[in-house]
Formats: sequence, structure tokens, C-alpha cells
Amino acid sequence: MIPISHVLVLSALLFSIGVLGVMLRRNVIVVFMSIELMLNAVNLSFVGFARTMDDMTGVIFIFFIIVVAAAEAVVGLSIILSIYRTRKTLNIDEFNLLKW
Amino acid sequence: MAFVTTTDLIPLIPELILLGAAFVVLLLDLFAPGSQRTTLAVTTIVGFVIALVAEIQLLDSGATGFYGTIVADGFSILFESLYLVIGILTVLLSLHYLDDHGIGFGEYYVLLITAVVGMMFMTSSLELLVIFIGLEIMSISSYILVGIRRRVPESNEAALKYLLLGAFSTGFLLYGISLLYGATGSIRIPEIVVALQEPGALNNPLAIIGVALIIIAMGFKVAVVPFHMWTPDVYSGAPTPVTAFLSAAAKAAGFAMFVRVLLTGIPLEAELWKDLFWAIAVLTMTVGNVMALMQNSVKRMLAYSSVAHAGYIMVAVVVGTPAALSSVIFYSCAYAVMGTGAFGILTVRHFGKTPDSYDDLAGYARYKPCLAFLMSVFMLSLIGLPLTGGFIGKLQIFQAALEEGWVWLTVIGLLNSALSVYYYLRVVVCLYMREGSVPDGAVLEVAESPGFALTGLVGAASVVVYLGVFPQTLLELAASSVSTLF
Amino acid sequence: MIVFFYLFALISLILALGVLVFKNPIHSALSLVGTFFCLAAIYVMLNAEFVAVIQVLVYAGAIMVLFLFVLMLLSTKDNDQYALKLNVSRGLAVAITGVLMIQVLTAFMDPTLRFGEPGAYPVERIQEIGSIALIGQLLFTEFVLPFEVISILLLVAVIGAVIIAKRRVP
Amino acid sequence: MSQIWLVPAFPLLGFLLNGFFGKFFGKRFVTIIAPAAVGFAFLQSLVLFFEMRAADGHRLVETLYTWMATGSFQVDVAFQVDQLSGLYLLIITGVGFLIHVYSIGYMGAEAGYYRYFAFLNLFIFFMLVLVLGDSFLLMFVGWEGVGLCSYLLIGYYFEKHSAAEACKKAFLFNRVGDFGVLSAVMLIFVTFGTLNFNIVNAEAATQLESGGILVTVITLFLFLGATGKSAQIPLYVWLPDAMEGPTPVSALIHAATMVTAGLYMVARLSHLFVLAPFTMNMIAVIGAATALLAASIALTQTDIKRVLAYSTVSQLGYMFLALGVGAFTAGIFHVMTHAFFKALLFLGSGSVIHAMHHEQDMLRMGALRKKLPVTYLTMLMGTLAIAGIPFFSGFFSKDEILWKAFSSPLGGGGFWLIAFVTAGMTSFYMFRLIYLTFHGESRVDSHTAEHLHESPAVMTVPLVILAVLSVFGGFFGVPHVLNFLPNGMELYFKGFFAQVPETTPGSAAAEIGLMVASVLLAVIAWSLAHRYYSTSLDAVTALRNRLQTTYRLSLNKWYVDELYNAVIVQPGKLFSTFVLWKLIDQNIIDRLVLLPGNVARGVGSGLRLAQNGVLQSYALIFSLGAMLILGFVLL
Repeated sequence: MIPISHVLVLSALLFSIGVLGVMLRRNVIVVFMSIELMLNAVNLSFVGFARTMDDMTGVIFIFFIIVVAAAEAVVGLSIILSIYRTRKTLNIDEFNLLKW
Repeated sequence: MAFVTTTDLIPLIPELILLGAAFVVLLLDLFAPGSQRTTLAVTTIVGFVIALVAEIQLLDSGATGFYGTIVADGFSILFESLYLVIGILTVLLSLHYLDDHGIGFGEYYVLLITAVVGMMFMTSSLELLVIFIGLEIMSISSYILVGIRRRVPESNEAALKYLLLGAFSTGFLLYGISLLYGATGSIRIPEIVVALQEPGALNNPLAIIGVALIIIAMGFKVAVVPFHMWTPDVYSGAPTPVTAFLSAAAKAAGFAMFVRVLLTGIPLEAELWKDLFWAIAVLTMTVGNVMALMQNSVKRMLAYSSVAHAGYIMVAVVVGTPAALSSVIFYSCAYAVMGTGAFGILTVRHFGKTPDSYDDLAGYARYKPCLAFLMSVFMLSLIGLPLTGGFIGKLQIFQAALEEGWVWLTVIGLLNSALSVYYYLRVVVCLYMREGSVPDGAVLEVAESPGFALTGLVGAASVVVYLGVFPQTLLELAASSVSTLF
Repeated sequence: MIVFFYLFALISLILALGVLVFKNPIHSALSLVGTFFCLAAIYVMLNAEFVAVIQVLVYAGAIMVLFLFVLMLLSTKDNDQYALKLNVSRGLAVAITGVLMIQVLTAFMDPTLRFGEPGAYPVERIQEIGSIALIGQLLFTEFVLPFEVISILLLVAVIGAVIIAKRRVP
Repeated sequence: MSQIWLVPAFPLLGFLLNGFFGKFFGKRFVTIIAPAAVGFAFLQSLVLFFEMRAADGHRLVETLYTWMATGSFQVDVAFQVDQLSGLYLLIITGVGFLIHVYSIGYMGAEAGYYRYFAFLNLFIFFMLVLVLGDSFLLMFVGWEGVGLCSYLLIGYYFEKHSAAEACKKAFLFNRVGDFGVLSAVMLIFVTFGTLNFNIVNAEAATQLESGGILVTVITLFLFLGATGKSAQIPLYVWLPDAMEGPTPVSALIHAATMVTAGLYMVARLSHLFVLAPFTMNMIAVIGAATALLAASIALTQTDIKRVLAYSTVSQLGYMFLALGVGAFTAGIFHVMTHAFFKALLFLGSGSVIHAMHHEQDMLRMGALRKKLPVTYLTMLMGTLAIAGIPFFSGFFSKDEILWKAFSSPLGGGGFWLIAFVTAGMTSFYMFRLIYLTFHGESRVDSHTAEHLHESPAVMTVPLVILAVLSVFGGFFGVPHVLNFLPNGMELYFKGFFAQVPETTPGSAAAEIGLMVASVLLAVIAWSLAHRYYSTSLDAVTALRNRLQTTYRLSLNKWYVDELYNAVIVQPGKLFSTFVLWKLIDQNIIDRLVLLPGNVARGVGSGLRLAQNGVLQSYALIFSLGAMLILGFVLL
């Protein structure tokens, strides 16, 4: 039996790496991928909890998270496509027309 | 075994009506491309109105469905009606704006409807899963609406920022939900409440972190400091009617969720969370007002001021008594109407361009006296002068705070609202005291302003004044809807 | 068995760090796919086989392919501009995330950590009904509302993708 | 039934009709509607006034509907007429009506005629709500409303940059005061659990410890609000600038009615204020200081409206002095007489300005009395009244204040002396105004001189009526010591105000003595003004002339005049102009009020750095917040 706290630690580490990726990477698509990593960390903790508590809710929740992630990816990537067309770059530092 | 019965669907009637309307609009746009844009707008409005009627019919029905995860109590009906009203206003303000800016998508209205549907699920559900999905429907619809002017770099950028930060905060929300689930074994608010009432349950780090993460994510949605950073950029980059919609309806939905999930659902250990909310409220009011003071763009100023208004509502959240919660409702309604109105004025072209900076407001008094007057009404209400809804709203909040002895919080709130005079007044000064000259080559519009928009704006201003002179109706509704929460 | 958990955990962490540090975004994406596979393996060990399948099929298979596709479409030769460069605010980001992580981790180590009451589905019961059948049942009874509502979300996403990304009208 | 609501309803109706239809129905429509609305309100006020006199306890109350009720807190929209509000009603609607009529002539040629009258009606409406409301909240509605209208009307000439600035200033200054009112209302709500005036007044003595901290703080906050509205130190600066508005507006809002709202509030809550001796002292000190400061600034102003504006500030200071020493009746009496003569003076100056094609500099006037005989005579009446020449209205009210300042247990010789000196200055600058404007040689430029004409009857008739009131209005409150008529004011307000315990009923001889002294001072100041301003230009020019023609003058006279100039006039003038006006008035106080805005801007420029448009900084701040919140809840 895998100890739940270790699953939780793994999920916290993955979540932190995701958060870090959002703040560090300058390619906007990689930033987006880091967010996917955060969601996966959440999924992991859901599964861990579901297993510990002998409950299915956590597992069901994951499916919905995956669907939402997919929907966000579709919309997000199309927005990225669109912004690439006007700005010809993916560098997040350059998207600063709106400020102050 | 029928897994969905008719009674389950009763509390969802307004949502179903709206979805029907969305499909009608989608099909009209698809199969009758020649049909006037007005037709689409009118269809949307009709959908909203019918849904509103359905909401009113549901009042006092106490209908529930789907294992008790959907309720049509006074609270949700009041908020849902607010979203519908704001939806109608937004459509009225959109028609000419879409024409002016060449946004020729019938899908615009569909997304508006789905955003409202998402908000309604957020408000009426007692299950974190459905609340989360409702939130995502609203958010994703808003991302697209913000970025719908896809050839405009600002619009793109606003959509991108909104989406990435929104998804980022969604990560926090989900993590919070998962930890709360781990601590309580459920994602249904009534069951979570029961589980957390066990002795010692609130000292469980899982529960504490879970709730804190949920607060963080919801703080992002209602744009409280320090999770507000997206607001000015997104609000100023978005098409103005969408900005109005977001600042009014999306924010109200955020607060509805905040109240439903955090204030009546999860028993928070009083002192700890109160101190936290206190700090957030003070920061939000102050930062919002101070930054609004710095702006040269009126739209951006209004964006920051919407942060400040979220701060005032947070004051009521800190207090947390039923009276305070009903003032949250009242203020959300009042702010939604006056905020929509204020942004709405900015949708109408002046001297051939959509006004943005303070200087663009020059000459309104002469060329568009009616709009100048309406804008003044909205500004005065945002300041919180008597005989407007804004005054009663602030009064309710601060009175509730005083009754519980939050004197300092009230003083800070009053100081902040005094500070806000500086920049709201600047708008009125520009409207009335600056002589605008018609720029070379600019076309003076023949009609003062488009009929649909004018209807909406006059309606909003009337509501603002009505709420100031006869607030009792809404106050009673708010109080009774709060009583359904407990 | 438990050894494999740590193995996959380690690999997934390394690959996740890979997402963070690879200069070339395509490498990052592939590294992320690897992380997903490792997680799928861990799901299997946690008796969530169906989730593991979906993880591979949908997440790694569909979503990441979409990412890769867009990456290829928008790829630029000059990847140096995306290289990880540290400055004050990025240093701050590392520090803040570190503190955040430590806060959460210490809380997880807390002896007062408690979980919810045991639910109705221990492993034996799941195996008796069958994992997929159980999920199907739950989706169409207890979770039928979210199951229906999420279709609205998909509709919105489709509409959004079409109007945002469709080619410019000349 | 008394139908109090009709009084504010008429002007409100007038506002709605003029505001929304005035543009379409044209000038004649507006000209009839606007004054008629106020006229009807005046008639109804008269009816109510007598009903109120006949009613039990001299109070009529009418509840319209429940404004808002949550929990234990309930506020009704309810109007009440009692001795205080009844008197105010008559002043507001009566003087208001005259000024509306006058405006027909004065504003006839202006663009946006309908807008002007709509705002004027709206102002009357809010002012009536202010005095009729039976609770703080309703009073606050009026309070903010009149501020708003004042702001709209100051900015009426919005093409003028100075007007835009002035109205902004007026609004901001008033907001500082409003903050005081709100804070006080807050504390009162916490203390009493209600906002009704009558309950607060009745329970003040039992709920609050006399001289305690709470009551002192409450009343100080209220007084802060009053200083904003009624233009006292430190918030008086907006009022002189407010003269950018049309002159009838200055007469109505910035002299007769709105600026007395602060006094109204203090008087209304007399039972609360007497519990706080410190505040009462403060009020008296501020009032006296303002009276002196403003009068000394008025001495040297050359803009005719500015003289009157500073004079108004000074007279308001007088009234506050009266309230501060517990002479509520005397203070309110002066409110009434001041409404008559100051409205008259402003309208008269308006008539001059009208004739002079909007020239306001007195150095460019002179010898106008032949051309504007009615204006001259009526303004002279007003001047005699304000200067306190015996048996004109100002004499009675002012002497009452002087006497109370001297004899009241809260007063003292110092207060009397300041008020006394101020009275002398008042007499001086007012006669200076009269001489510069109407006497001496004409300094009017030839073009304007050709067109000089007396104003039409629609303007002069109100002047005459106000002049009559200014002359005879004082007989409502003849001091006891003169005893040829009963003191109407004291009878009228019998039992209404809180009583300050009278320690030593001063001797009649002393009162007569002080009265004679102040009359003498006024006459001396008059003769000084006559000497310096009745024939030639002001002192500066006179001095210059004399320096050039020293040899022609006798050494002796030169010496005296020069000494006077060098030692008294010039330093006084420099001090008044540069220290008092330019430095304190225009710079220090201005800056202070703008300070919060500027500090906020400073903070804002710091915060702006974080809002740099880069998404990752936003995520960084988000995470920082998350870290702090987690740290906070986990520790």
C-alpha cells in the first residue's frame, strides 16, 4: 500500500514546479503547459484521497478536470494562435501593451 | 431507473430556457446569415426576459433537484435575476458597439448567454463540482468574449492574460477543493459543513489549507488585492460591453459563490478568517482607489474602481452577520447596475471614436447632453451621494459594520470613499467643464446615440435612482434571501 | 510494488523539472508527456485504472498533441529568447514558490492530519462491480448533473476556438 | 392635514419640468415655471408656519414612507416643521423666490437659461429637504444635494477655466466636511441607535456624560462638517472662489441659504452641543477667528464680489461665535437678517456687474450712483444694515451677538473684543465698497459708460423688497434693554434651544455702553472709509500722487498721512494680501485639502511599478498573496 502522505508530497512538489513554471518560463505555450502540470498534480491528490477514503467522488472529479483542461487548452491555444498572428512572437514579456 | 426526473429539472427551468435561446441564436446565425443583427439581439433579450419570468415564478417554490445539489432558494433566484438583468443591459449596449467595431459574430450573443448560464450554476448549486463547472463555463465564455476582437492586439492580450491567470487560479481552486475533499470526504457543501463541525476538524491542516486555497481562487474571481492584478488589463483590453458585463455580472457571481461557499457553508474559525478578510478588505479598497486616481483612461479608472468596490463589499464579508450579507447582495446589485451604466456610456462613440481618456469626454455636455447627464448620475452613485443606490449600499454596509463594532474598518471605508471623489469628479468635470472641439475629419453622428443603448442606459440610471429613493423593496428581498441561506 | 511508486515519482519529478528548464519548448512538451505517463502508472498503482487510461488517451494523447501541433505551427528558430534567465523578480518567484511549497509540505507532515470518513467503495467492492461499470453508474446517477452541464462547456470551447482562431476574413 | 411634502415637491416639479422639457418649450415656459414653483412653495410655507405656531409643541411631523428598514434600524422619509425649520423655510422660499425673479432679468441673455433655472429649483428642493428632514439621514440627503447644486451652479460658466477649478474646489472642500458629518452620524448611530433628531436631542442629556469624550468627539466631527458647509477656518477657502458662479447664485446659495446649513445643524442639535463645553469653546474661537481673518482680507480686495464673499465668511464667523457662546437665538436671528442684507448686497452687486458688462473690479467703477439710483439706494440700505447702524436690521442682531459674547458664561471679553474689531472692519470695507463703486470720479471705460443703465424692474423690485426687509427686519428681535418692542425672536424660540446656564445677568448699563461703543466704532470706520475712498482712488494711488506733489501739500498733513500709510495701511495691506490671502488662504489651506489626493498619488506611483503589464509579475504577486495567506492561516 502506497502511503497517502507520500502521494500528497509528490502532488505538492509537482504543483510547485507548475507554479514555478508559470512564473519563470517566457514562452507562453510552456507557461500554459506548466498550468497543465498544476492540474495534474491536483488529479494526483484527488486519486490519492479517493483511494485512502475508499470513495469514488475523487475519481469522478478527475474526469471533469480533464475535460475542463481540454476545453481551456483549446480556447487558450486558439487565443495564442491569434495573438501570434498580430504580434509574431510567443515571448510573454512582450505582451505588455496594457499596463499601469 | 430514470436517472433524471421532471422534478429534478424544475429548479433548472431558467437555465434550460437560456440554453434554448442560445441554440435559437446559433441556428439563426447559421442558417439565416442574412438575418439582421438586431434579430439576434432581440432573440437574446427575449430569452433573458423569459428566463427572468421563470425565475420570478420559481420564487418561493423552494424547488431542489439532483440529490439536493441544485436549489432554487431566494438567494440564488435574486442573484440569477441580477445576472439576467445585466445580460439584457449588456445586449442593449452591445448592438451598436459590435457594428462600430466590425464584430460580426452571432456567437457573441451565444457566449453571453452561456456565461450567464455558467453563473447561474455557480450560484444555485451546492456541489463544488457543479460550482466549479459553472465557474469554468462562465470563465471560458468570458475569455472568448474578451478576445473577440481578434485583430486588435489589446483585445488578444487581455484575453491571453485573463486566460492564463484564470487557469492559474483554477489550479489553486482545484487544489483547495481536493484538500477539502480529503479532509471531509465530500464535495457537497451540506456534507462538508457537517464534517467540519466535528470537534477538532477545523484544526486539520488539510481543511485549513484547502479553505485558504479556495479563498485565494475566489479572491481572484472577485478581484480583491493582491489577486486583482488582471482586472485593469483585462477590463481595459476587452470590448467595452464585455467589460461592463464582467465588472457587473461576473463580479456579482463571484461574490454569490463567495457567500454561498465560504460564509454560510464552511464554518470558519471566527477570529482567524476575520483578520484575514479584514486585511484583504482594507487593501482592496485602498489599492483600488489609489490606483484609480492615477489613471488617464476612464475605462481603466473604472476598472480599478471596480476593485475598490469589491473592497467595500469585502467589508460586509468581514462583518458576516445576516444584515451584512444582505448588504453584500444589495451592494452587488447596486454596483452591477451603476457599473454597467458607467461602462455603457463608454461604448457610445463620440466625435467618431469610442471615448477612452478623460480628454475624450470633453464636449459631452454640448453634443450629447443626455449621455452626460446619465454618466453624471452613475458617477454620483459610484461616489455614494444620497438619492442613489450607491449611497444606500454603502450605508447598509457601514451600518452593518458599525453594529458589530467595526469602527476602524468603517472609518477606513469612509476615507476611501472620500478619496474616490477625486477621480469620479474628474469625469463629471470633463463632461461638463471642457469644451470639446470637433476633430478634423470626424463625423458628428446625427442621432445623439443609438436607441438600444440609450434605452439600456436610461433604464440603468432609473434603477440607480429608484434604489436610492425607494430601496426598501430590494432591501427586503435581500434580507429574506439571506434568511434562506441558513 | 512500492518501489515502483518511488521510481515513477522520481522520474515524474525529473521530467517535470525538465518542463521547467528545457530551452526548446518542444522538449518541454515531450517532457510533460513523459510526466503524464509516469502519473498514469501511479494511478494504476492507486487502483484507478480507468483514470490511467484516460490520462494516457486524452491527456497525453489528445491535449498534448494539440500543444505540440501549435508549437510546431508557431515554432521559431530562435529559442534563445525563451531561455531561462534569472533576474530579481524571477529570483523572487523561486523564493516565494519555495516558501509556498514548504508551507504545504510541513502541513502535510503535521500529525493532526486527518482524512474524511471512509466511503462506500473499498477496492474489493470496486473490483466486484468493475471499475468502469462503477464509474458509469455514478456518472449517470449521482453525477448526472455535472455530466450534462459539462457539455455546455465543450460547446463553448468549440465555438470559442472557431471564432478566435479561424482565418482572417480578407 | 398639513401637507408638508408639498413644499419641496413644488421646486422638484419645477426642476423636472425645466430640466427635461425646458429646452423644448422655450424661455417663456421656463420663466413662468421656475419662480412659480418657488412662489407656491413660499405660500405653502407660510401656511405651514402658522399651522406650526398653532400646533401643540410647535411641531408638525409628516411621515411619507419607510425609506429603509433593516433589523433594528429604520429610517423614514419624514418631514418636520418646528420653530427652527419653520423660520428657515420662510427664508429659503422667500429669499429664494425673490432671487428667482431677479434671475429672470439677470440671466435673460445667457445660454442654457433652462439649465440654470432647473438647477436653481433643484437647489431649493435639496435645501428644503435639508431643513425639513427629521433625521440625520434625510438632512444628509439635502446636505449633499445642496453641495451638488452649488457645484453645478458655480461651474455654470463652464467655459471659464477658473469656474471649473472653483467648483472642483468647492466640492472637494465640502467632501472633507462631509467626512466629518458622516463620522459623527456614525458615532451617533452607535450611541443612540437612531438617527432621529428629536430622539437624539431628547436623550442626549441622559445618554451622554456632559463634557465627556464621546460627546466632544461627536460634536467636533459635526462642527468639522459645519465648517465645510459654512465656510469657516480651515475650510472657508472655497467660498470666495465660488463667486465664479452667476451672481444670483452667490446671493442665494453662498450668502443666504446653503452656507447657513452648518449653523442650522449646530442649532438643530443644540441639546447635544451644550453637553460639550470644549466644542462650544472651539466653535466660538473658530467663529471669532474666522470673522476677524475674513474681515481683514475683505479690507483690501478690489473685486466687488470677493469683498462680499469674504464679508459673508466673516458674518458666518459671527454667527458661529454666537452659537459657540450658547446664544442660539441670536445666531439664528443673525442668519435671518444676514439673509436679507447679504442677498440684497449680492443682488445689488449683480445689478452693478450687469450694468458694467461683467466688470467686477471696483477700481474700474466709481460714480455709478447717478446711473444706477435704485441699486445705489438699496445697496446703501444693505450696507447700513450690515455695518450695524442703529435701527437697521444688522444693528439688532449684531448687538445681540456682541452682548452675548461678552456676557455669556461661555463668552468673555476677548470674544467681545474680536467681534467688536470685526464690526469696525465690516463697516469700513462695506462703505469702502459703496464709495469705490458709487461715489468719487468715474473710472469706467468710455465704451462701457455709454451703455450704463439701471437694471429692469424685474431686478430692481426684488432689490427694493429686500431693502425693506433689511431695514425693518431687525424689529423681530429688539434686545430687552431697548425695551420698546418685545423681543420677538426669544418669544418665538422659547424653549426650543438648550439653555446655557446664565451666571451673571449683565447689567443694562453695560449692555447700553457696549452698544454705544460698537455704534461709535461703526461710524468712525464709516468716516475713515469716507475720507479715503469717497473722492479719489484707493490709498495706494493717493499715496503715489502725494509723493509726486509733496511740495504742494502741507508738511504736517503729509506727515500724518504718510505715517498712517507706512505704519498701518501698508503693512496691514501687505500682510492681508500676501500673508493672509496669498499664503494662508490660497496656498496652505488649499494644499492641505489637496494633500490626501497628492499622498495617494505618491503611493500610487509606487504601486504602479508592480502593474507593469507583464503577466508573470501578476502571477508573482498572486503567489506572494497566496504565500502570505497560507502563512497567516497556518501560523
